[in-house]
Amino acid sequence: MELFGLFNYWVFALLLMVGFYAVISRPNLIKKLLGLSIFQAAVFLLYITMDKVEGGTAPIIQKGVDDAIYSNPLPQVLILTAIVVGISTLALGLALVVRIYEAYGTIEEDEIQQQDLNR
Amino acid sequence: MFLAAAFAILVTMILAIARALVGPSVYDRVLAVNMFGTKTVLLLSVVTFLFGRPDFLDLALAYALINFIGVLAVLQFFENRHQDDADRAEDT
Amino acid sequence: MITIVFGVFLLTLLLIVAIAIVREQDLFTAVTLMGIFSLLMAANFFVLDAADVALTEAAVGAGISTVLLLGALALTPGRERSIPKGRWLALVVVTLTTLVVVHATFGNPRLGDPGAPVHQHVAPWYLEQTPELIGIPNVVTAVLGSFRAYDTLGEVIVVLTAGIGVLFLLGLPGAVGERRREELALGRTYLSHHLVPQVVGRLLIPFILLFALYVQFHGEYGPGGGFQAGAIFASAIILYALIEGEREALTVISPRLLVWMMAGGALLYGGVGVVTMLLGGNFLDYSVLAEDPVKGQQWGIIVIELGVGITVAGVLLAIYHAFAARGR
Amino acid sequence: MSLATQLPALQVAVPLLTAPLLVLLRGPGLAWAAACAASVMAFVIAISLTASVMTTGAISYAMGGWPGPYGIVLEIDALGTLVLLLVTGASTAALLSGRASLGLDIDAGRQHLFYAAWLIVLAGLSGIAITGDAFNVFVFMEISSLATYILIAAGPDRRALTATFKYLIMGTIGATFYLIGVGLVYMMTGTLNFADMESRIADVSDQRPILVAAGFISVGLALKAAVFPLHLWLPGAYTYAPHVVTAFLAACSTKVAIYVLLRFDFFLFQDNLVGHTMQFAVFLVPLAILGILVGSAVAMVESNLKRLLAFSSVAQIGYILLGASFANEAGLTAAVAHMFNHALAKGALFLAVAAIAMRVNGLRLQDIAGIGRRMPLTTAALAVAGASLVGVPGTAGFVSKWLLLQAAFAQGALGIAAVVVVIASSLAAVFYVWRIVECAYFGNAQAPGDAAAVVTEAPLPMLLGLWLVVIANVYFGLAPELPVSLAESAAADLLRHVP
Amino acid sequence: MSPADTILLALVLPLCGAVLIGLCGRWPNLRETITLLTATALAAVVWSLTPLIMDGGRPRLHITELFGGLEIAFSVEPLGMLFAALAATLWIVNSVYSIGYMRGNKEKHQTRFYICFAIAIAAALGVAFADNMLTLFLCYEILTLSTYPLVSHKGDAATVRSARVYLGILLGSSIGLLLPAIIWTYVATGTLTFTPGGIIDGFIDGPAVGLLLALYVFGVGKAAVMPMHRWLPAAMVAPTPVSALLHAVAVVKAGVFTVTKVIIYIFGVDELFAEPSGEWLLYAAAFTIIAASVIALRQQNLKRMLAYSTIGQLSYVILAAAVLTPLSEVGAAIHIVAHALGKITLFFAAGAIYTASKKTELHQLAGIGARMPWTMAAFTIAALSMIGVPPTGGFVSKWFILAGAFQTDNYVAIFTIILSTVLNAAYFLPIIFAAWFAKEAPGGKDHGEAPWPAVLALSITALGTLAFFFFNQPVLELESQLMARIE
Repeated sequence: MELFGLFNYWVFALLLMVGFYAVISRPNLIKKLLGLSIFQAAVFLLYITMDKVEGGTAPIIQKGVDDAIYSNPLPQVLILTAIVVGISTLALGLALVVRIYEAYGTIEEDEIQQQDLNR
Repeated sequence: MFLAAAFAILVTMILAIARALVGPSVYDRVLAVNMFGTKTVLLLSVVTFLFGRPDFLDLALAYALINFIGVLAVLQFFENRHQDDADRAEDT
Repeated sequence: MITIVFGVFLLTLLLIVAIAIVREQDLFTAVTLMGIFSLLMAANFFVLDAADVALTEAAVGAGISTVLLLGALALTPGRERSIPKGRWLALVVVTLTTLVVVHATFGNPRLGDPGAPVHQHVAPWYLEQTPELIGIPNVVTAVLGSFRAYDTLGEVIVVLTAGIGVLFLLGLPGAVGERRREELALGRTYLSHHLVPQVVGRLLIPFILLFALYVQFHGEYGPGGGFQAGAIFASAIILYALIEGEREALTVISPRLLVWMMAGGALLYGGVGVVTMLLGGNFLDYSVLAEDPVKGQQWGIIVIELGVGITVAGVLLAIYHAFAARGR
Repeated sequence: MSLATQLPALQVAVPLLTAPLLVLLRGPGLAWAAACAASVMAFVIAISLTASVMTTGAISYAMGGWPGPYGIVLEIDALGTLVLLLVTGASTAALLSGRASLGLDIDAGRQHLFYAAWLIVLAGLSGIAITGDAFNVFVFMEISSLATYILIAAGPDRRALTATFKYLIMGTIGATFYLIGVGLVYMMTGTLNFADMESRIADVSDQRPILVAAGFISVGLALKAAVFPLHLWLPGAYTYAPHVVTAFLAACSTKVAIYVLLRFDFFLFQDNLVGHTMQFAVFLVPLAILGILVGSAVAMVESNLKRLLAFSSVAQIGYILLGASFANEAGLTAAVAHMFNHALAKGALFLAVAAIAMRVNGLRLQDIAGIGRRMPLTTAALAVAGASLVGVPGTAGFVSKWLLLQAAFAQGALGIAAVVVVIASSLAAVFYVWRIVECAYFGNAQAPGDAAAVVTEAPLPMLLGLWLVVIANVYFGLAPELPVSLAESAAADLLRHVP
Repeated sequence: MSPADTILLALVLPLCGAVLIGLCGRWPNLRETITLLTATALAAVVWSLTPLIMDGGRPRLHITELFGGLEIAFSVEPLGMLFAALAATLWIVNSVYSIGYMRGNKEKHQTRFYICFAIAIAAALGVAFADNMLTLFLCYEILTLSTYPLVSHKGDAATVRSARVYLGILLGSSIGLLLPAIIWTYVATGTLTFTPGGIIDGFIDGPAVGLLLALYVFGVGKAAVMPMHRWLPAAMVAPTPVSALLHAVAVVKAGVFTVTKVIIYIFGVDELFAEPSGEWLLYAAAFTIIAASVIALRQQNLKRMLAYSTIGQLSYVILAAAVLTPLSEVGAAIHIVAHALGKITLFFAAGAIYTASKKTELHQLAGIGARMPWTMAAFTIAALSMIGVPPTGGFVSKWFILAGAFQTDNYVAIFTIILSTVLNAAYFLPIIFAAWFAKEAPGGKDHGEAPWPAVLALSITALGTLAFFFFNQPVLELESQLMARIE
């Protein structure tokens, strides 16, 4: 059972690599962005896993409860920022994909390269 | 009690995911996603009580609202795509 | 113990969904699965005591990013071209890296271990000092809004940058008067033709907006804050656009206003920083804003959260409109 | 509290808060003027910060009044000010001289957004240079990266879009790797503050996560810094970005990533990883050498001017890493000085290219044939900046190449190999710079009546900016006191952290 | 004016001249006047330093300190004084000649030509006065770069190709070999300042000395020690005044001057003498002398032949320096002067012949002595000096070198000098003979002497060659200071 305490980290590693695999092996640009999202989500998991304390609760201090154990607020703050960064990157990436489709007529990376080579 | 409910919800979540993965038609998937959203809301509600922080019920509310918007977006996407396909069929 | 069981369960589902997303060739299905992925992730965050993050992940992952992905998909081919087999090299690299990382995890503290270094240093200080120095219950908001306000300013700028980028690349819809007629001529339909979503939507929108305000101003006391509020607010307007048409949405909040919201929120935030400097404090040191430093802190946090909310709502809406207008 | 003590915050705040204002502005002229004003102000702040760091030593500034490690603390030392000077200087020079060129690439309706993004890049890069907080580095890295994508995507060619997309993917992976690394370090030390991390990292019970963190951080930053073989995004991005943007980015953006890499390596990892005292040397020397050789070799055969210079950048990044990998005072001094000097040379070269591109169609070597007669001042600037890149004595490039070779000589057998590599790539640089210069002066101009016939000198602001940078190249070649003394104290700073 | 100011003036004067020339490019007469005035003023300034140096003064001018004790600084010592005086003086003569040549051949881009020329002279003076190896290197590279436009003056494809060889070898060798040598020296000794007796003693020894010497000698491509000589024939595509002043005097002499200076002030004669690993230099120089002479023998083009002759003669200086006796070092210094006077005359003559008759090949020269008596008389005198026949300057320097060689019983040097004298004679005498006594080939162009400035110039230098035989005392006195320092 002790080992299950590491399960989150293993899922982090696997998710990371699932996302990474999609990014490097898929020629479709939207698929790459999806992969990138999974890739980033894995990191969120890593951070949030750290914040948990056994028997703790969310770090919102309850009035009148003195002996409460609170989880670590810092990773949560960091991940809030990271989520925002993720959605911003996704939005920008999607805008680029739309423009690329308008310019090339395809969003498959190898076909785009082919077109550039043929010019 | 809450624990049992939570597990029951988890099981239905598996079912919803199975449908979303298997398909076969798009409508199955949309329905599965919608259902999954609902299950999440339920799970959250149950878990708040399980953890003794019922003040987090807000979250479940937010999920419900957002889930609704997501599904509507999917529907509109379909409507438009369907329309486009129809236009294209007419053109040719 | 319960946490671990829930965690194992949810994370296994998460992995399955993730793999399915990568394998799925129909991008629309992949995007819907991405919605499930986000919900699962959010549920998992909640189980791990990260209420604020769970709220954000749900609003962003299941809401906004689904909408954006669909917006982009509407403009591009919906199916991935089937790829030839033989990406073995990528698979090998990925497997090896995974093994290395998994190996290293054996040196990590176990989930929930109270003796882990992260729980010994810095974090306890936040938990102890927040009631005293800031005087609000939500420690996450305190850290976000004051202790690490500089990061949060950066976060607002990141959002703003994304907005600038999308506007730069796709442009904002300008005058919308003619468009509706064209749309009708093309036979485009909105969900307004469907009675059930329309009625439910109209009923819900005021509540969603109210809820957004609640999340905005209740962020000091419960999960939530400017970013989540902005995202929910934007969702409400997007819902309005979905059921009534973009033109209607753009008459409610005009493109010009959107731009002002984008920039205004960031300026509001930065302005607080400048004011604290003028009052003799360091950048973003809210203590100088009022006689009582604790009151000052609270004021500061409220104002900057408002700034965050305005910018986020403006940017997300602008991005949505930019995508939506591109295809027409 | 006087203005002087607020300078560290203003360094970032001025461009960061001018950017939203620009979004509201209408009219490209006004936006440009405001961007210039902010950039000049940032440059002035950077200069005064440098002055005070050189006289009184490192400065720290507690954001929000919260002391480290609880709040975010800005830490400005010699290395940081050097990077600041680079970033703000490059931005100012490129903005002041680049208006006309940018006006050709970007339509007027979108220019205010472009300049806003430019200022955000400036703020982001400066933010990285002065922060003392590991996560804050990530935030500002993303700020600058996202804005950089906008700047590059503004390139007129459609390939700019694909190049940007590639950069976006690789840049995000790099930043996320960095974030993972920081997360792991945080997990084991409980802090994000550099100084605090440094004091706690030695006591970490299990070194495996730290080791993996070092790997993730190094790879992530190496991606951002375009260290060979992770440089794949760089040639495309530099080639298809608007020319002035290339001048700005080539001068400073990769250097900022190297700066963070150096800080991490010397503050945290060097000697703190049991059994990995000199990971820099082991991992980076081969990469640096390969980067130098491959970059130079490709540059020798490349015919597109910007691509050629981009590959030369890959080689030059190799120089910087080579110097750093010696992990001693001489080597680090050389590396840091080369950051500065290479920025001067490359910035000048790309500005010259921007000037040429305003008057000539296409940037292949044959397109610029005979340009020396039509644009004598621009071509002369190109030649001098090229000399600096080669490392001809009397130019800035010579100083750092000298320092690098001097450091290498002191390294024994490995150093001799490094010397040979550096010399070989200098000769390659002679070759490719010479190809450009010779083509510009002696190439056969196109037939009369062609576009070249009406080619005239670049506009005055462009020439002024260009020559300012070129003169800086010569000035710092003959009086290199400022960069060298900054580099020396930066090297001492870095080494102080290695027991 | 202090001597340091004089040095500064000497360096800045040609640069100011270059600027003025550039400004007056539109008025050729004014432009040429400025060139002449600058040259004259410069010669006066440089000569004004001689009395001080003769008295043992060593003025020093500090410009800037770079880092780690490295500085840009200039100082004057006998060898540099000699080289500077030579370059400055011959610039006047050369300017006169240039006016005749450039106008006579209606060359294009004359303004650029004069500007680059002035910069090159400034750089040559910089090399002469350099106080340390870094300053020398700086000026050395400026010299290379500023002469490139002169070499590629014509601008056609063949010229550009040759110019590329020129630049490639000079720049490549200096960056690839000389720079590492300098940095090695600096890393080992911590200084680069030229010091009588050398600086490496006690820091570098054993075979490393030989290696370092090789880096220096081959790194200084301008000294044209084989196999670094190919740039010199390639540079012959330049207009003749360039070949005359730069590739007989300023550039090549900068090369051998640098090598000599390195041997005397970096290695130290005694140190090098005691170290057998440096001996190869003698053989390399000997080989270059013989090989270059043999190749010169086979040339058909006059200027190319002169180029190979130059390569051989340059290695005389290297050889003399490598003999490593005080007498031979003096011989090296004197040979710099003697060869400069002779070779500039020869090039002037070649240019004059080209201007007047467009002839460039050796076989075309039959009977030309009758048409151009002044030119060919000068040519004859200079050629005899190359061979070393008294009463010409060439005899004096060969005498000293031989004397030095006998001092140490250096039979390699003795044998080389004798053999090369024979070879020199073998390729110069037939030309002289054909020019004066053979019949002109029929159908040639009817022509007389070249424009008078050209003839004036070559006559002056030819007289100089003769005069140097009789009035070499000041030079000897000056350079014997070297001997005193060495002993």
